[in-house]
Amino acid sequence: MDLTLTPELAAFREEVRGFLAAHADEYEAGAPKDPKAWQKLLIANGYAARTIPKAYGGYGAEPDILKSRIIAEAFIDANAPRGMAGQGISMLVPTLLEVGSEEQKTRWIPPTLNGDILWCQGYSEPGAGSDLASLQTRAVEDGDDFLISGSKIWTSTAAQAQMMFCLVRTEPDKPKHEGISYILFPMDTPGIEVRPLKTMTGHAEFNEVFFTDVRVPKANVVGGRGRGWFVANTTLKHERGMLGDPNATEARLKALIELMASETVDGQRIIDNPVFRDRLMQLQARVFSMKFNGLRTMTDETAGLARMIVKLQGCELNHQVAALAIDALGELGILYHDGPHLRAKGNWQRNYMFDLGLIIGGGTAQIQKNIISERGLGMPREPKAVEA
Amino acid sequence: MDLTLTPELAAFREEVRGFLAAHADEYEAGAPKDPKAWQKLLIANGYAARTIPKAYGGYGAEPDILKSRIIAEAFIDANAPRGMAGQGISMLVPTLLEVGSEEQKTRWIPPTLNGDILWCQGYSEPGAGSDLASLQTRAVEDGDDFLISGSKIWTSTAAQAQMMFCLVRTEPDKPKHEGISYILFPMDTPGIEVRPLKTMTGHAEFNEVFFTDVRVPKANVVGGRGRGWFVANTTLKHERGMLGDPNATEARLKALIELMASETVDGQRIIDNPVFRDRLMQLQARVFSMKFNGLRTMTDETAGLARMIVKLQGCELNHQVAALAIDALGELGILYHDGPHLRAKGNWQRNYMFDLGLIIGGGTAQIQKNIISERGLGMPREPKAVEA
Amino acid sequence: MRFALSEDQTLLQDSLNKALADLSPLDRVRRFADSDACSAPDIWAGLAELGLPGLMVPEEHGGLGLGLLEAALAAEALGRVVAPTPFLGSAVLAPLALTLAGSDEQRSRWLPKLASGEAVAGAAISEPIAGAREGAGVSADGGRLTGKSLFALDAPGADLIVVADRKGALHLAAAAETAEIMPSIDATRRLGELTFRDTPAEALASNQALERLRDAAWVMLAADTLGAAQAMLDKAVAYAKERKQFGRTIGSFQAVKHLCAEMAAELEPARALVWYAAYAFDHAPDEAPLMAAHAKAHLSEIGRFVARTATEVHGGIGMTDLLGLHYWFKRIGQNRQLLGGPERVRETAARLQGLIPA
Amino acid sequence: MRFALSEDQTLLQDSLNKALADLSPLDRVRRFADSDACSAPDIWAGLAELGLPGLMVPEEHGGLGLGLLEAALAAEALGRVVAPTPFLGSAVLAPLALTLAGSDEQRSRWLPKLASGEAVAGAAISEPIAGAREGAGVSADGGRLTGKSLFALDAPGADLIVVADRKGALHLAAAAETAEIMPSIDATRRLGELTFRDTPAEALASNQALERLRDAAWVMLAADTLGAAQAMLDKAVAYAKERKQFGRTIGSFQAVKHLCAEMAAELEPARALVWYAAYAFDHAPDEAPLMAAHAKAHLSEIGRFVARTATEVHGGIGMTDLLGLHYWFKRIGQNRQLLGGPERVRETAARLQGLIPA
Repeated sequence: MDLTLTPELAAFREEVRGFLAAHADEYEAGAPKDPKAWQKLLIANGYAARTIPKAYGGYGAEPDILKSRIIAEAFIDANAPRGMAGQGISMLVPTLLEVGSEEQKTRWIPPTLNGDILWCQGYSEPGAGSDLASLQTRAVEDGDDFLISGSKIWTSTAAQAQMMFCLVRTEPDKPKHEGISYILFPMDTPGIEVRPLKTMTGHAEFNEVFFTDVRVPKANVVGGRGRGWFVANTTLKHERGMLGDPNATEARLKALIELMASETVDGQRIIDNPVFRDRLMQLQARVFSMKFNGLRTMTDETAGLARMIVKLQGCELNHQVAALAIDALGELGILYHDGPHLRAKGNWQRNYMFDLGLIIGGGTAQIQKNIISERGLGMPREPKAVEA
Repeated sequence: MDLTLTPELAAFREEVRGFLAAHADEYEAGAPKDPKAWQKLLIANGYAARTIPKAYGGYGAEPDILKSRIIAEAFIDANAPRGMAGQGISMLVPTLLEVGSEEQKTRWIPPTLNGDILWCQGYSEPGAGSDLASLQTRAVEDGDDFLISGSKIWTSTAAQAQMMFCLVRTEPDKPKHEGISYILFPMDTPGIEVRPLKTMTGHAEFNEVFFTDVRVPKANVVGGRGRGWFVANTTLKHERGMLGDPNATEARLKALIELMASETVDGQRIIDNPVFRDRLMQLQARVFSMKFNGLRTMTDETAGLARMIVKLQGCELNHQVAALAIDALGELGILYHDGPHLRAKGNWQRNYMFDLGLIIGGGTAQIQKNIISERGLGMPREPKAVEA
Repeated sequence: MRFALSEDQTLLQDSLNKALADLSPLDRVRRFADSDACSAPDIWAGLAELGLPGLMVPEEHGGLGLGLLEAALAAEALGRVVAPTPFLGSAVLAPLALTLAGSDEQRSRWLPKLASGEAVAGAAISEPIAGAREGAGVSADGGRLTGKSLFALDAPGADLIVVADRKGALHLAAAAETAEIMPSIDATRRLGELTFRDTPAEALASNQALERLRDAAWVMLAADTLGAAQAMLDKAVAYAKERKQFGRTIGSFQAVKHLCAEMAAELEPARALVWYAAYAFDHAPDEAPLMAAHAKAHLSEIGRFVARTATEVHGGIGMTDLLGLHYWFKRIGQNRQLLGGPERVRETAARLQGLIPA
Repeated sequence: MRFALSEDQTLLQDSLNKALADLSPLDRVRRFADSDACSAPDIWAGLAELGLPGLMVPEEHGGLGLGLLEAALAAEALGRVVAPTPFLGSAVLAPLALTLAGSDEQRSRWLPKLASGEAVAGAAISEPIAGAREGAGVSADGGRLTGKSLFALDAPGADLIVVADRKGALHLAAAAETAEIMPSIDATRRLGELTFRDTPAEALASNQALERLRDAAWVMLAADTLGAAQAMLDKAVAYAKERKQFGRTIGSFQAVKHLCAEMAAELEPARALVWYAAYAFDHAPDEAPLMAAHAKAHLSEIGRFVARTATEVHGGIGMTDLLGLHYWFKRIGQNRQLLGGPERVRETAARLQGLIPA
């Protein structure tokens, strides 16, 4: 345990802070005034696409978890916007770097990084759910092309994206994990229909995407035909790790404490209600636990199990923080959409519902527990059921 | 919903109260001065063995749930001891009445009812646990007798009992549920060894019983050879229902409220601590729920599911009541055994542990949930696993 | 002595469930929820045919003259289909207020109209029960009301409003100066923000009527949650029996089965509590306030558990608008907070037993 | 910057675990638990060889001069095998009290003896931290102590006792007038009921030393629970992999797997919290009190969950004395209540952040 910064790291932190101060007029309330310009500025200074080779439009630095953390903290402190995220940058780019052809890398990574191409992800299907590998969207050979038919669900940004990276079944006769390919295509290819998917929050955070004989060149397969399951799995891990970000949880708890200290019922501050305060303290202990667990997963090579539980515990904790906010607000906690009495734009209710979605999505709590018990604790897999 | 008493029932209640008042000098602090005499008095007046035919030593009344309840309440109010319980009276007698031969009934029921014979139960085995039907204790034919070898566990009162009713495997080649017989034998038969089984409470509430070539006449089988599984199951249901008795829970909650109202920390009453008080109210709502659920199961024919959840919820609730008592007592809550500061003879800690045992015993919480989902909600059984 | 519904009560329950299945199917709920309407005239008319608006109105005023237990069964049936209709304010609280504290003239004037469904009544009683937020609260002076009342039940569009002032006294007002809909998570029932400015109102005799209204409302909210939660469990079980994953119906996975078993294990005893709380309101007034408080608080807690768990059993699809499951989720969430969240209600439960020093 | 144990710390942890497996196997624990002994001289001697009694004693007084993080690792290792030995009072609190508030003479007199294990020290600090029960509490007057202190740690049989009086000032007493063992659920560590009657004692300089003792003790109790709970999880997993029911190892049932996953999911982040709380005690004094409080309260809660759940995974056998699982269950239960249950400790956590008006 050594949580003090080396002089080199301390200097680096000053550098980041200096950058943010110098460019403070280019962002406002956590958002860049010109998103693409901001993105380019960040890449040029190593605060976005930091470890991606210069040849592909990145900054080309060595990976360094501590510097990444220093950057993250400095941006939070300054309420400065990070670089663009999105599934193209956080999931497709790492995949291409690992298994893409040279041509794929040079063609797709630079415009993705600088924000010229927005991607969406075509993994889940209505019939598959937790059993992702049973996906049915078919890619049938037709000369040098595939003709893709089927549908995808839970596709965020499908309406805005120019491109999709997608899992399709190219070899229907192989075992289910071995017949899948990972393929790229433009969203304006004929035969694609996008339908918004409204969730319980009242917003269409997702879409369904339908394919009818969508023609895509075979050359667009990434990582080899029939290898799609393994290609996708390398990046799914990244996604699951992101879903319990303790920094975000800590920020929400801070907002909750402020809420409870400022709101009153019959003139009594909510924070002075011992029952709510006790729950707040229980959650605070959990927030600290997840924060330190997060630090540990970054720097402790013995922290395998600690990494595996992040999604399960982090999403649950976010949901519980939102639940306490709603409860503490009393009747005001049910307000939503708009109106003069709404607090925080209704975000507590929205998070309460959306976070429940995250508990379910990206591997349900039940699937997470299977993974923890099998891979983390070495317990036996569910025996194969006798076919009825 | 009609919770008022009919005039007939009101008169019956007066009768019971009158009886208890008239015999108040025959019991003290909830215990009879002469247990056997008390038992005989109760049977003679219909307050024990109430619905068992006179021919077998009972009182011979028609079953009447409401009268039973009136009797129960009057005895609680007067802090008067009920009749003898024990596994002979509550499990063997109903079994014999249902499937015993006339000879078995006349021979065993009367002395069991009046307390001359104490029974113990030989069901569970160390290797079987929740999978009761996989029991291994063998009864091998030898002329008109069986020779029984094997062992049983969780046998309470084995050291005091004169007789055992026991499940043994008489047909080893049949499917596991069809090879079991239900058999009776004296505990002083040669080849029986009883070893006390100490639990986490520090007391030996149970025993292990070992059999080596214990000779028992075939005539002692009850309900037919190979029928033991079905014979035992009729009475197991009774046992599971008993394990969440809401009257007992209500009495414990009352004691907890008194504890919290009388104990102080730094001079402040525990009941004045809003956090503990809130937990108390949560439990009280559950206690009332289980109480009314209990009333419902007795008089509402649509209450099948309501009956099925009693063991799961009742045992958990008892455990939670004890947990709150321990927490409310603070450091005093860890005291045990004896000493000047011990509260309620250590019963809160003892119940906390013993009730956890009841959550596990008599069908673990996991088994209960299987039953509720399959029989109560009609969900599919676990598919048979492929043998490895 | 029998702890079970009578034949009449079972009949009422069945006929309500059957009628509501027709009156308030999911697409009707959706249409209401997506609109700005204050009520659904077709549903209201259908319920009026069954006598629901007059369930608790004495027979001499054209109602059915039934008790709170029957009203609880109705609330459960409404919650079961998340019926977009006034009920608690108009069919329970206003008739109760008039019966308990109205003059003969006031009763004769209003009860028949309420019973027939011709008039709808709202109830603005939040502040003295759940506590005042945002400086809300109504003051009465010489037959006139001034101030704000939030979270008024069935109030937008109502013809009559029962108002509790800051001191807990009750008044009848024909209308507020302004009545705005307060947009909330549950789009199946409208809450009102009422402003009074020297608004004329008639006083109701005040013999602790507000406490009775509170108890009745708490039981009704609990019953509504019971119905909605039971529906969510039923949907979860049905979905789990049908949906396949990994080559099996998901209902054969122990994890899914146990979630369903836990929901059932929570709901069954809660049903008995709600029944008894309603019964006590009608027949055991000494016990009624405590039982109402426990029913409200306990159903709030297990309602939340069931709402969340049933959604989880549905997986991703449960989160979307496709099955409309969220209408039930949100209705339960709103019942939890209305007229006091469970923490506040439990404080009342403790106070009612003398466990909090005065 | 690294959030992980150093090589030295890992080494310490490994060597302690290895030594304790030999020194404190289950049958040795059982023998101690069944006896009236105040300590197990063989275990104490073995620990002394490793330097454990002097872990926190400065090197100039013959100790190892290590910090609270190393002590937390030791506590975790002791909890893991429910070691029947003094530790918290003698190896942590007394050395800390002397280092923080003792005179040079007091340190020279006692620290070497404590470091070598020649002397054992107890700590009687319950009343000002956990609140006074049964009228307990000690008053100091002119170098003499009078009163009672309950739940004194490592106190029965000790050669030296650090006493906190009612006002929170610390004293050194050679012995109490009487020191009775308080029989408690956990038979692996002895608690004392101490009576002082004009008992001579030396004052320790009082610069908020009691608060530091409290923080250290809270972290140690959390670490002990962490070790014991981790051991219970390990045992549950091992048992579930071995035990067969219904023709399968029970560890292949989803219900059992999920119980184990839930335990692991609770314990992993809790481990990071305990480490950080100990680190903060050594290096970030501003954060230390809050982190200590959270570690104590949170480990109390999840410790209870793990103790219960691991027992359930074992089924009936877990309830018996046969596997001795209950020693872990009870150790965790006792740690929960010692020096304040989680509810009380969370109040302190809130107060430390200014969330409770003074």
